[in-house]
Amino acid sequence: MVLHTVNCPPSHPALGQCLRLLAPGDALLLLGDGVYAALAGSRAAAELAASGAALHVLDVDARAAGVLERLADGVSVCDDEGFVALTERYPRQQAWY
Amino acid sequence: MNYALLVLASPFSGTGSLTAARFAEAALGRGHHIARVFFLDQGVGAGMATAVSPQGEADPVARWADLAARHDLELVLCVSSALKRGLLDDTEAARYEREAHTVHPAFEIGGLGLLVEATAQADRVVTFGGSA
Amino acid sequence: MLPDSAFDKEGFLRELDDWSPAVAEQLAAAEGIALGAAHWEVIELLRDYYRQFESSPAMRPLVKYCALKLGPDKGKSIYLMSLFPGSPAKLGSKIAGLPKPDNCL
Amino acid sequence: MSAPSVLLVTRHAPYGASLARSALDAALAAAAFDRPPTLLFLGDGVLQLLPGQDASGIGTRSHRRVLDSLPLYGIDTLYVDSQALAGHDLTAADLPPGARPVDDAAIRALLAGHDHILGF
Repeated sequence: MVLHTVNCPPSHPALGQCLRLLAPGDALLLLGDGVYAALAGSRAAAELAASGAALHVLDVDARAAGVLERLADGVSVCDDEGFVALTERYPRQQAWY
Repeated sequence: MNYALLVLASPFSGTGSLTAARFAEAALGRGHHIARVFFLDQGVGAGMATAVSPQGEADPVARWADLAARHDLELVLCVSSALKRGLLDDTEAARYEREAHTVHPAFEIGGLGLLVEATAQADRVVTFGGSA
Repeated sequence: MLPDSAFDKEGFLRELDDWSPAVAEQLAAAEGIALGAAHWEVIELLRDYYRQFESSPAMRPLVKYCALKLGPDKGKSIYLMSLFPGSPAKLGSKIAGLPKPDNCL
Repeated sequence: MSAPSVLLVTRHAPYGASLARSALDAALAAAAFDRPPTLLFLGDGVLQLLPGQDASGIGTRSHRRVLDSLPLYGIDTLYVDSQALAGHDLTAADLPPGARPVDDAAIRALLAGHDHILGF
Protein backbone atom coordinates (compact mmCIF):
# COMPACT_ATOMS: atom_id res chain seq x y z
CA MET A 1 0.00 0.00 0.00
CA VAL A 2 1.37 3.34 -1.10
CA LEU A 3 0.50 6.86 0.00
CA HIS A 4 0.77 9.11 -3.05
CA THR A 5 1.25 12.79 -2.30
CA VAL A 6 0.52 15.15 -5.18
CA ASN A 7 1.97 18.64 -5.03
CA CYS A 8 1.46 19.96 -8.56
CA PRO A 9 -1.50 21.45 -10.42
CA PRO A 10 -3.84 19.11 -12.33
CA SER A 11 -2.38 20.09 -15.72
CA HIS A 12 1.03 18.75 -14.70
CA PRO A 13 1.89 15.36 -16.21
CA ALA A 14 2.81 14.02 -12.75
CA LEU A 15 -0.88 13.84 -11.83
CA GLY A 16 -1.58 11.65 -14.85
CA GLN A 17 1.37 9.43 -13.99
CA CYS A 18 0.13 9.13 -10.44
CA LEU A 19 -3.37 8.20 -11.63
CA ARG A 20 -2.15 5.51 -13.97
CA LEU A 21 0.01 3.95 -11.26
CA LEU A 22 -2.44 4.05 -8.36
CA ALA A 23 -3.15 0.57 -7.10
CA PRO A 24 -6.28 -0.61 -5.34
CA GLY A 25 -5.80 0.09 -1.66
CA ASP A 26 -3.50 3.07 -2.22
CA ALA A 27 -4.30 6.51 -0.81
CA LEU A 28 -3.79 9.91 -2.34
CA LEU A 29 -3.12 13.16 -0.48
CA LEU A 30 -3.33 16.46 -2.35
CA LEU A 31 -0.90 19.15 -1.16
CA GLY A 32 0.09 22.60 -2.35
CA ASP A 33 -1.11 23.17 -5.93
CA GLY A 34 -2.29 19.58 -5.92
CA VAL A 35 -5.44 20.63 -4.06
CA TYR A 36 -6.98 22.01 -7.28
CA ALA A 37 -7.53 18.44 -8.40
CA ALA A 38 -10.20 18.29 -5.68
CA LEU A 39 -12.32 21.09 -7.20
CA ALA A 40 -15.90 19.81 -7.49
CA GLY A 41 -16.91 19.32 -11.11
CA SER A 42 -13.36 19.48 -12.46
CA ARG A 43 -12.07 16.85 -14.85
CA ALA A 44 -9.25 16.02 -12.44
CA ALA A 45 -11.73 15.44 -9.61
CA ALA A 46 -13.71 13.06 -11.84
CA GLU A 47 -10.54 11.13 -12.69
CA LEU A 48 -9.56 10.96 -9.05
CA ALA A 49 -13.01 9.67 -8.09
CA ALA A 50 -12.79 7.00 -10.78
CA SER A 51 -9.44 5.82 -9.46
CA GLY A 52 -11.02 4.25 -6.42
CA ALA A 53 -8.22 5.49 -4.15
CA ALA A 54 -8.92 7.05 -0.76
CA LEU A 55 -8.72 10.80 -1.42
CA HIS A 56 -7.49 13.46 0.99
CA VAL A 57 -6.57 17.14 0.85
CA LEU A 58 -4.37 18.98 3.31
CA ASP A 59 -6.57 21.53 5.10
CA VAL A 60 -4.27 24.57 5.11
CA ASP A 61 -3.43 24.26 1.42
CA ALA A 62 -7.05 23.71 0.41
CA ARG A 63 -8.15 26.71 2.49
CA ALA A 64 -5.40 28.91 1.04
CA ALA A 65 -6.45 27.97 -2.48
CA GLY A 66 -10.16 28.58 -1.94
CA VAL A 67 -10.86 24.94 -2.64
CA LEU A 68 -12.18 24.00 0.79
CA GLU A 69 -15.71 25.32 0.04
CA ARG A 70 -15.85 23.70 -3.39
CA LEU A 71 -14.56 20.29 -2.52
CA ALA A 72 -15.60 17.31 -4.66
CA ASP A 73 -17.61 14.60 -2.91
CA GLY A 74 -15.61 11.81 -1.41
CA VAL A 75 -12.51 13.91 -0.66
CA SER A 76 -11.72 14.10 3.01
CA VAL A 77 -9.90 16.96 4.64
CA CYS A 78 -6.92 16.20 6.83
CA ASP A 79 -4.63 18.28 9.00
CA ASP A 80 -0.94 17.74 9.68
CA GLU A 81 -1.72 15.05 12.24
CA GLY A 82 -3.91 13.38 9.67
CA PHE A 83 -1.02 13.46 7.20
CA VAL A 84 1.20 11.74 9.77
CA ALA A 85 -1.58 9.22 10.46
CA LEU A 86 -1.67 8.40 6.74
CA THR A 87 2.06 7.66 6.79
CA GLU A 88 1.48 5.40 9.78
CA ARG A 89 -1.14 3.44 7.87
CA TYR A 90 0.62 3.39 4.49
CA PRO A 91 4.18 2.17 4.97
CA ARG A 92 5.63 3.92 1.91
CA GLN A 93 5.05 7.20 0.13
CA GLN A 94 5.59 8.34 -3.43
CA ALA A 95 5.87 12.11 -3.85
CA TRP A 96 4.58 13.59 -7.12
CA TYR A 97 5.42 17.23 -7.73
CA MET B 1 8.04 4.88 14.76
CA ASN B 2 11.31 6.21 13.45
CA TYR B 3 11.00 8.70 10.58
CA ALA B 4 13.50 10.07 8.09
CA LEU B 5 12.46 13.13 6.09
CA LEU B 6 13.88 14.14 2.73
CA VAL B 7 13.18 17.76 1.84
CA LEU B 8 13.73 18.64 -1.83
CA ALA B 9 11.35 21.59 -1.95
CA SER B 10 12.76 25.11 -1.84
CA PRO B 11 11.67 27.12 1.19
CA PHE B 12 11.43 30.15 -1.09
CA SER B 13 8.88 28.83 -3.58
CA GLY B 14 5.75 26.87 -2.89
CA THR B 15 4.72 25.21 0.34
CA GLY B 16 6.79 22.03 0.46
CA SER B 17 9.40 23.08 3.01
CA LEU B 18 6.89 24.48 5.51
CA THR B 19 4.66 21.46 5.01
CA ALA B 20 7.63 19.30 5.93
CA ALA B 21 8.30 21.38 9.07
CA ARG B 22 4.67 21.10 10.15
CA PHE B 23 4.72 17.38 9.37
CA ALA B 24 7.81 16.95 11.56
CA GLU B 25 6.13 18.77 14.42
CA ALA B 26 2.96 16.71 14.08
CA ALA B 27 4.92 13.45 13.89
CA LEU B 28 6.79 14.31 17.08
CA GLY B 29 3.47 15.25 18.65
CA ARG B 30 2.16 11.77 17.89
CA GLY B 31 5.10 10.25 19.73
CA HIS B 32 7.26 9.40 16.74
CA HIS B 33 11.00 9.87 16.53
CA ILE B 34 12.66 11.71 13.66
CA ALA B 35 16.08 10.24 12.95
CA ARG B 36 17.13 13.06 10.69
CA VAL B 37 15.82 15.66 8.27
CA PHE B 38 17.95 15.67 5.14
CA PHE B 39 17.77 18.68 2.83
CA LEU B 40 18.83 18.09 -0.75
CA ASP B 41 18.73 20.04 -4.02
CA GLN B 42 16.60 23.20 -3.65
CA GLY B 43 15.66 22.03 -0.19
CA VAL B 44 18.97 23.23 1.27
CA GLY B 45 17.73 26.84 1.17
CA ALA B 46 16.05 26.06 4.50
CA GLY B 47 19.44 26.53 6.17
CA MET B 48 20.25 29.91 4.68
CA ALA B 49 20.98 32.16 7.64
CA THR B 50 20.98 35.29 5.50
CA ALA B 51 17.46 34.86 4.10
CA VAL B 52 15.04 37.55 5.22
CA SER B 53 11.32 36.84 5.11
CA PRO B 54 8.72 39.61 4.76
CA GLN B 55 7.22 40.69 8.07
CA GLY B 56 3.95 38.99 8.83
CA GLU B 57 4.83 35.94 6.73
CA ALA B 58 6.27 32.60 7.70
CA ASP B 59 10.05 32.48 8.02
CA PRO B 60 10.95 28.93 6.98
CA VAL B 61 14.55 29.13 8.21
CA ALA B 62 13.44 30.31 11.65
CA ARG B 63 10.69 27.72 11.66
CA TRP B 64 13.12 24.86 11.11
CA ALA B 65 15.65 26.30 13.57
CA ASP B 66 12.98 26.67 16.25
CA LEU B 67 11.79 23.12 15.67
CA ALA B 68 15.34 21.81 15.93
CA ALA B 69 15.96 23.72 19.15
CA ARG B 70 12.79 22.48 20.82
CA HIS B 71 13.09 18.86 19.77
CA ASP B 72 16.81 18.35 19.33
CA LEU B 73 16.23 17.58 15.67
CA GLU B 74 19.13 16.81 13.39
CA LEU B 75 18.93 18.98 10.27
CA VAL B 76 21.47 18.16 7.56
CA LEU B 77 22.11 20.08 4.35
CA CYS B 78 23.60 18.05 1.50
CA VAL B 79 27.09 19.42 1.02
CA SER B 80 27.16 19.52 -2.77
CA SER B 81 23.68 21.09 -3.01
CA ALA B 82 24.67 23.60 -0.32
CA LEU B 83 28.03 24.62 -1.77
CA LYS B 84 26.71 25.51 -5.19
CA ARG B 85 23.98 27.62 -3.64
CA GLY B 86 26.40 29.60 -1.50
CA LEU B 87 25.61 27.86 1.77
CA LEU B 88 28.85 27.53 3.71
CA ASP B 89 29.59 26.79 7.35
CA ASP B 90 32.96 27.53 8.98
CA THR B 91 34.54 24.31 7.73
CA GLU B 92 33.44 24.67 4.12
CA ALA B 93 34.20 28.40 4.04
CA ALA B 94 37.76 27.61 5.11
CA ARG B 95 37.99 24.71 2.70
CA TYR B 96 36.95 26.82 -0.27
CA GLU B 97 38.59 30.02 0.96
CA ARG B 98 35.43 32.10 1.11
CA GLU B 99 34.64 34.87 3.56
CA ALA B 100 30.96 34.27 4.18
CA HIS B 101 29.45 31.79 6.58
CA THR B 102 25.85 31.53 5.55
CA VAL B 103 24.49 28.40 7.22
CA HIS B 104 22.21 28.84 10.21
CA PRO B 105 23.75 27.17 13.29
CA ALA B 106 20.72 24.90 13.71
CA PHE B 107 21.83 23.10 10.54
CA GLU B 108 24.88 21.09 9.71
CA ILE B 109 26.43 20.33 6.35
CA GLY B 110 26.93 16.68 5.55
CA GLY B 111 27.26 14.09 2.83
CA LEU B 112 24.57 11.98 1.22
CA GLY B 113 25.78 9.10 3.35
CA LEU B 114 23.72 10.64 6.14
CA LEU B 115 20.59 10.29 4.00
CA VAL B 116 21.52 6.71 3.21
CA GLU B 117 22.04 5.93 6.89
CA ALA B 118 18.80 7.61 7.99
CA THR B 119 16.85 5.76 5.29
CA ALA B 120 18.36 2.45 6.39
CA GLN B 121 17.36 3.02 10.01
CA ALA B 122 13.91 4.48 9.47
CA ASP B 123 10.53 2.78 9.61
CA ARG B 124 9.13 5.56 7.44
CA VAL B 125 10.68 7.81 4.83
CA VAL B 126 8.70 10.81 3.63
CA THR B 127 9.81 12.97 0.69
CA PHE B 128 8.75 16.60 0.35
CA GLY B 129 9.18 17.88 -3.18
CA GLY B 130 8.31 21.22 -4.64
CA SER B 131 7.46 22.31 -8.11
CA ALA B 132 10.62 21.65 -10.04
CA MET C 1 56.90 23.01 -11.24
CA LEU C 2 53.72 24.94 -10.56
CA PRO C 3 53.85 27.69 -7.94
CA ASP C 4 52.09 27.18 -4.60
CA SER C 5 49.32 29.47 -5.78
CA ALA C 6 48.24 26.80 -8.28
CA PHE C 7 47.03 24.66 -5.40
CA ASP C 8 44.34 25.33 -2.83
CA LYS C 9 44.74 25.02 0.94
CA GLU C 10 44.15 21.28 0.79
CA GLY C 11 46.68 20.87 -1.97
CA PHE C 12 44.20 20.29 -4.81
CA LEU C 13 44.83 21.80 -8.21
CA ARG C 14 42.79 24.95 -8.68
CA GLU C 15 42.66 24.56 -12.47
CA LEU C 16 42.30 21.01 -13.78
CA ASP C 17 43.75 22.09 -17.13
CA ASP C 18 47.08 22.73 -15.36
CA TRP C 19 47.52 19.00 -14.86
CA SER C 20 50.47 17.26 -16.48
CA PRO C 21 52.57 14.24 -15.52
CA ALA C 22 55.08 16.61 -13.94
CA VAL C 23 52.30 18.17 -11.87
CA ALA C 24 51.25 14.69 -10.78
CA GLU C 25 54.81 14.14 -9.48
CA GLN C 26 54.55 17.42 -7.61
CA LEU C 27 51.12 16.56 -6.15
CA ALA C 28 52.38 13.12 -5.11
CA ALA C 29 55.56 14.51 -3.54
CA ALA C 30 53.42 16.83 -1.42
CA GLU C 31 51.66 13.70 -0.14
CA GLY C 32 54.95 11.93 0.51
CA ILE C 33 54.52 9.52 -2.40
CA ALA C 34 57.19 8.80 -5.00
CA LEU C 35 55.37 7.71 -8.15
CA GLY C 36 56.41 4.40 -9.64
CA ALA C 37 55.06 2.44 -12.60
CA ALA C 38 52.30 0.90 -10.47
CA HIS C 39 51.11 4.35 -9.40
CA TRP C 40 51.12 5.59 -12.99
CA GLU C 41 49.03 2.65 -14.09
CA VAL C 42 46.32 3.67 -11.61
CA ILE C 43 46.66 7.38 -12.40
CA GLU C 44 46.08 6.66 -16.10
CA LEU C 45 43.16 4.45 -15.14
CA LEU C 46 41.62 7.23 -13.04
CA ARG C 47 41.95 9.64 -15.93
CA ASP C 48 40.33 7.07 -18.24
CA TYR C 49 37.52 6.65 -15.74
CA TYR C 50 36.94 10.38 -15.72
CA ARG C 51 36.93 10.57 -19.52
CA GLN C 52 34.50 7.68 -19.75
CA PHE C 53 32.08 8.59 -16.92
CA GLU C 54 32.68 12.33 -16.39
CA SER C 55 32.83 11.79 -12.65
CA SER C 56 35.38 10.79 -10.02
CA PRO C 57 34.90 7.28 -8.66
CA ALA C 58 34.08 6.28 -5.11
CA MET C 59 36.18 3.44 -3.70
CA ARG C 60 33.91 0.60 -4.74
CA PRO C 61 33.66 1.46 -8.45
CA LEU C 62 37.38 2.23 -8.54
CA VAL C 63 38.19 -1.25 -7.27
CA LYS C 64 35.81 -2.78 -9.80
CA TYR C 65 37.20 -0.69 -12.64
CA CYS C 66 40.74 -1.76 -11.70
CA ALA C 67 39.69 -5.38 -11.70
CA LEU C 68 38.12 -4.89 -15.10
CA LYS C 69 41.05 -3.06 -16.70
CA LEU C 70 44.10 -4.32 -14.80
CA GLY C 71 43.00 -7.77 -13.75
CA PRO C 72 41.75 -9.31 -10.51
CA ASP C 73 45.09 -9.05 -8.67
CA LYS C 74 45.05 -5.28 -8.90
CA GLY C 75 41.30 -4.92 -8.47
CA LYS C 76 41.59 -5.06 -4.71
CA SER C 77 41.30 -2.28 -2.18
CA ILE C 78 44.37 -3.56 -0.34
CA TYR C 79 46.44 -3.13 -3.50
CA LEU C 80 45.18 0.40 -4.03
CA MET C 81 45.75 1.19 -0.36
CA SER C 82 49.37 0.15 -0.75
CA LEU C 83 49.81 2.72 -3.53
CA PHE C 84 47.65 5.55 -2.20
CA PRO C 85 47.39 5.04 1.55
CA GLY C 86 44.32 6.10 3.51
CA SER C 87 41.74 6.92 0.92
CA PRO C 88 42.88 5.70 -2.50
CA ALA C 89 39.93 7.04 -4.50
CA LYS C 90 40.35 10.50 -3.05
CA LEU C 91 44.13 10.65 -2.99
CA GLY C 92 44.51 9.01 -6.39
CA SER C 93 41.98 11.41 -7.90
CA LYS C 94 43.85 14.35 -6.40
CA ILE C 95 47.14 13.26 -7.95
CA ALA C 96 45.47 12.35 -11.24
CA GLY C 97 44.02 15.85 -11.51
CA LEU C 98 40.37 14.86 -11.23
CA PRO C 99 37.79 17.28 -9.75
CA LYS C 100 37.99 17.83 -6.02
CA PRO C 101 35.39 15.66 -4.34
CA ASP C 102 32.68 17.66 -2.61
CA ASN C 103 32.82 15.28 0.35
CA CYS C 104 29.41 13.97 -0.58
CA LEU C 105 30.61 10.42 -0.08
CA MET D 1 16.91 -7.20 10.93
CA SER D 2 17.94 -6.83 7.31
CA ALA D 3 18.32 -3.40 5.75
CA PRO D 4 15.16 -1.96 4.22
CA SER D 5 14.88 -2.00 0.44
CA VAL D 6 14.80 1.40 -1.24
CA LEU D 7 13.22 2.36 -4.56
CA LEU D 8 14.55 5.57 -6.04
CA VAL D 9 12.15 7.12 -8.54
CA THR D 10 13.58 9.70 -10.93
CA ARG D 11 11.07 11.60 -13.05
CA HIS D 12 12.82 14.62 -14.51
CA ALA D 13 14.82 15.31 -17.66
CA PRO D 14 18.53 15.63 -16.96
CA TYR D 15 19.39 19.28 -17.60
CA GLY D 16 16.30 21.44 -17.06
CA ALA D 17 16.47 21.15 -13.29
CA SER D 18 19.00 19.83 -10.81
CA LEU D 19 16.68 17.08 -9.55
CA ALA D 20 17.85 14.36 -11.93
CA ARG D 21 21.43 14.99 -10.89
CA SER D 22 20.50 15.01 -7.20
CA ALA D 23 18.69 11.70 -7.64
CA LEU D 24 21.70 10.18 -9.36
CA ASP D 25 24.04 11.50 -6.64
CA ALA D 26 21.78 9.92 -4.02
CA ALA D 27 21.82 6.60 -5.89
CA LEU D 28 25.61 6.63 -6.23
CA ALA D 29 26.04 7.53 -2.57
CA ALA D 30 23.73 4.75 -1.40
CA ALA D 31 25.55 2.25 -3.60
CA ALA D 32 28.94 3.49 -2.39
CA PHE D 33 27.72 2.63 1.12
CA ASP D 34 26.75 -0.86 -0.02
CA ARG D 35 23.04 -0.12 -0.08
CA PRO D 36 22.32 0.07 -3.81
CA PRO D 37 18.74 1.22 -4.38
CA THR D 38 16.42 -0.01 -7.11
CA LEU D 39 16.25 2.68 -9.79
CA LEU D 40 13.05 3.51 -11.64
CA PHE D 41 13.05 6.02 -14.51
CA LEU D 42 9.55 7.35 -14.86
CA GLY D 43 7.91 9.89 -17.18
CA ASP D 44 10.44 12.44 -18.43
CA GLY D 45 13.05 10.65 -16.32
CA VAL D 46 13.50 8.22 -19.22
CA LEU D 47 15.08 11.11 -21.16
CA GLN D 48 18.09 10.80 -18.86
CA LEU D 49 18.89 7.58 -20.72
CA LEU D 50 19.19 9.05 -24.21
CA PRO D 51 22.48 8.10 -25.84
CA GLY D 52 24.74 10.63 -27.53
CA GLN D 53 24.56 13.27 -24.80
CA ASP D 54 27.37 15.83 -24.84
CA ALA D 55 26.83 18.47 -22.19
CA SER D 56 30.22 20.15 -22.59
CA GLY D 57 28.56 23.09 -24.36
CA ILE D 58 26.32 23.78 -21.37
CA GLY D 59 29.14 23.43 -18.89
CA THR D 60 28.05 20.31 -17.10
CA ARG D 61 28.61 16.57 -17.09
CA SER D 62 26.85 14.35 -19.57
CA HIS D 63 24.20 12.69 -17.46
CA ARG D 64 24.21 9.50 -19.50
CA ARG D 65 27.97 9.15 -19.02
CA VAL D 66 27.57 9.24 -15.25
CA LEU D 67 24.65 6.79 -15.53
CA ASP D 68 26.94 4.45 -17.42
CA SER D 69 29.06 4.10 -14.26
CA LEU D 70 26.13 2.59 -12.31
CA PRO D 71 27.18 -1.04 -12.96
CA LEU D 72 30.52 -0.27 -11.32
CA TYR D 73 28.54 0.86 -8.28
CA GLY D 74 26.70 -2.46 -8.24
CA ILE D 75 23.51 -1.17 -9.86
CA ASP D 76 23.01 -3.40 -12.88
CA THR D 77 19.30 -3.10 -13.51
CA LEU D 78 17.52 0.11 -14.47
CA TYR D 79 13.73 -0.09 -14.54
CA VAL D 80 12.28 2.14 -17.24
CA ASP D 81 8.70 3.29 -17.74
CA SER D 82 7.77 1.67 -21.06
CA GLN D 83 4.81 3.99 -21.66
CA ALA D 84 7.10 7.03 -21.37
CA LEU D 85 9.60 5.38 -23.69
CA ALA D 86 6.92 4.88 -26.29
CA GLY D 87 5.74 8.46 -25.82
CA HIS D 88 9.19 9.71 -26.74
CA ASP D 89 9.56 7.13 -29.52
CA LEU D 90 12.53 5.55 -27.78
CA THR D 91 13.29 1.87 -28.04
CA ALA D 92 15.33 -0.61 -26.07
CA ALA D 93 18.19 -0.07 -28.54
CA ASP D 94 18.59 3.50 -27.17
CA LEU D 95 18.99 2.31 -23.60
CA PRO D 96 21.99 1.26 -21.53
CA PRO D 97 22.64 -2.49 -21.27
CA GLY D 98 20.95 -3.03 -17.90
CA ALA D 99 17.75 -1.18 -18.77
CA ARG D 100 14.54 -3.12 -18.39
CA PRO D 101 11.34 -1.54 -19.73
CA VAL D 102 8.40 -2.17 -17.41
CA ASP D 103 4.66 -1.73 -17.83
CA ASP D 104 2.31 -0.08 -15.35
CA ALA D 105 1.57 -3.29 -13.48
CA ALA D 106 5.26 -3.91 -12.96
CA ILE D 107 5.78 -0.31 -11.82
CA ARG D 108 2.95 -0.71 -9.30
CA ALA D 109 4.68 -3.84 -8.04
CA LEU D 110 7.96 -1.94 -7.69
CA LEU D 111 6.27 0.86 -5.74
CA ALA D 112 4.50 -1.56 -3.42
CA GLY D 113 7.42 -3.96 -3.20
CA HIS D 114 10.02 -1.76 -1.49
CA ASP D 115 10.22 -0.68 2.12
CA HIS D 116 10.95 2.95 1.24
CA ILE D 117 10.55 5.17 -1.80
CA LEU D 118 12.67 8.23 -2.51
CA GLY D 119 10.70 10.33 -4.99
CA PHE D 120 12.76 12.67 -7.13
